[in-house]
Amino acid sequence: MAIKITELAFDPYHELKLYQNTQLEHLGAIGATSLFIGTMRDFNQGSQVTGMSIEHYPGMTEKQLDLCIEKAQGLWSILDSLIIHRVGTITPNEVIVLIAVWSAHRGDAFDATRYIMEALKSTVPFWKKECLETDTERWVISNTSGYQ
Amino acid sequence: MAIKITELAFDPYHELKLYQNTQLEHLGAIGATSLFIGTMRDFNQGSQVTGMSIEHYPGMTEKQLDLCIEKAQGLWSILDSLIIHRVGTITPNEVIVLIAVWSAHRGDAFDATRYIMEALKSTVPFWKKECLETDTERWVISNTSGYQ
Amino acid sequence: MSIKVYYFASLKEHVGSSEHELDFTQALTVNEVWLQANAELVLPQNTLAAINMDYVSWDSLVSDGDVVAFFPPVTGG
Amino acid sequence: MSIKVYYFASLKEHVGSSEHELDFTQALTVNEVWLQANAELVLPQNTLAAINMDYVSWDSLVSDGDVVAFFPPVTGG
Repeated sequence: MAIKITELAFDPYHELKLYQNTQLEHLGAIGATSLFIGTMRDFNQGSQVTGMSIEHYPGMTEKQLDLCIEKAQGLWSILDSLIIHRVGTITPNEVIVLIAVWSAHRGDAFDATRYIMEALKSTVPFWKKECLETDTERWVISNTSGYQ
Repeated sequence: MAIKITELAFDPYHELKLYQNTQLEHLGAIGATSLFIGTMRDFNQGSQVTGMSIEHYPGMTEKQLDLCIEKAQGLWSILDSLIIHRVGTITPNEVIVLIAVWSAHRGDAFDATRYIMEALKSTVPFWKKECLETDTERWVISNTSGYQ
Repeated sequence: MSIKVYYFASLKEHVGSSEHELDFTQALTVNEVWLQANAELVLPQNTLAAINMDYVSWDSLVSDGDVVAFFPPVTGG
Repeated sequence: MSIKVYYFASLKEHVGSSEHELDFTQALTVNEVWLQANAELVLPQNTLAAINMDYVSWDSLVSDGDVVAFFPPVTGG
């Protein structure tokens, strides 16, 4: 299990390849990998968005991410997981978040990935501020539910 | 939208990188990428498994995969999707299937990926035969439900 | 009328052949195709049928030139 | 008793500061910490509170050395 907060743009596929090199103990046991990648769009709530900055609460961020994973582990059978989240200045098309869950069977991986994503969105102290085309900035007020 | 049936082992992350180079039209519009990777385990239904061969019905496979995607597109808002499935001889830890769905919002990507995976497992004409440690072979009789 | 019949996976081993050519003079259902091609064989439970790569029920009628396929439940993914 | 108070995101802008040091002589709740630190400011709706990086309710008691944080609903992911 690993979590990583980074100010640098990252390639999720490169990170996954690197991380999977550490999973030797699970070779042959992993049947399912479920991944979610959140990417910055250039349009949100009716406006063109040219950039974004993400602030967080160092320390609490990691603590709450650990808690998300711990809760998911209590609910499903998980072999491994990886969460990477950007902070700082972000431009459209860049990856904001990667969530990966490895398990023996697909139900666990699907459920846990979605659970962790929703838990992250509602409990982990990140805040987005968008830069609009009009050169104004606005805080994103709240996350929508992913289950609608 | 693309589907690919291959007899060759493939690296899902390499394939995803290549495929995303074709998505220029969706730049800035994609907010969510949901991926599922199914990998061959070395243990199934109480036995050590040393290898597997996957047979399929060429033509019907593609037709049914297209249908899976078409149905998902009718149910959710999808920007793009990719399915790659192995056939032929497979060894443990190799990837059997990759499903990728790109959308603006995460609910659509999550739901559609899972839907396509379940539809594939129940309707697309692939059949697995396992080679056991005891040098015997057995057909996998049926897929389990991913929703339990 | 002439049709092709394909068998896959465990059903191919059960039938002992991957395909049959079948000629007939009257309209046949999928079920009658199976009986005509494999009269002596027990039909395994849960066998699925397709005409021209679409799933069909066993009482569907087969037309000249159709490709009929029989196979066990699918196990991909 | 002495505690630290942190503010994040829009609340940091609202308060005009990212942290306060607070000294007090009697037990305080989180709500009283806010009032003591920012008596003149309207508390934005939905403001969240944490003590030592765990979410807490507004009637939780603060202890010496605690770190209290106030911030708006989170919007990561």
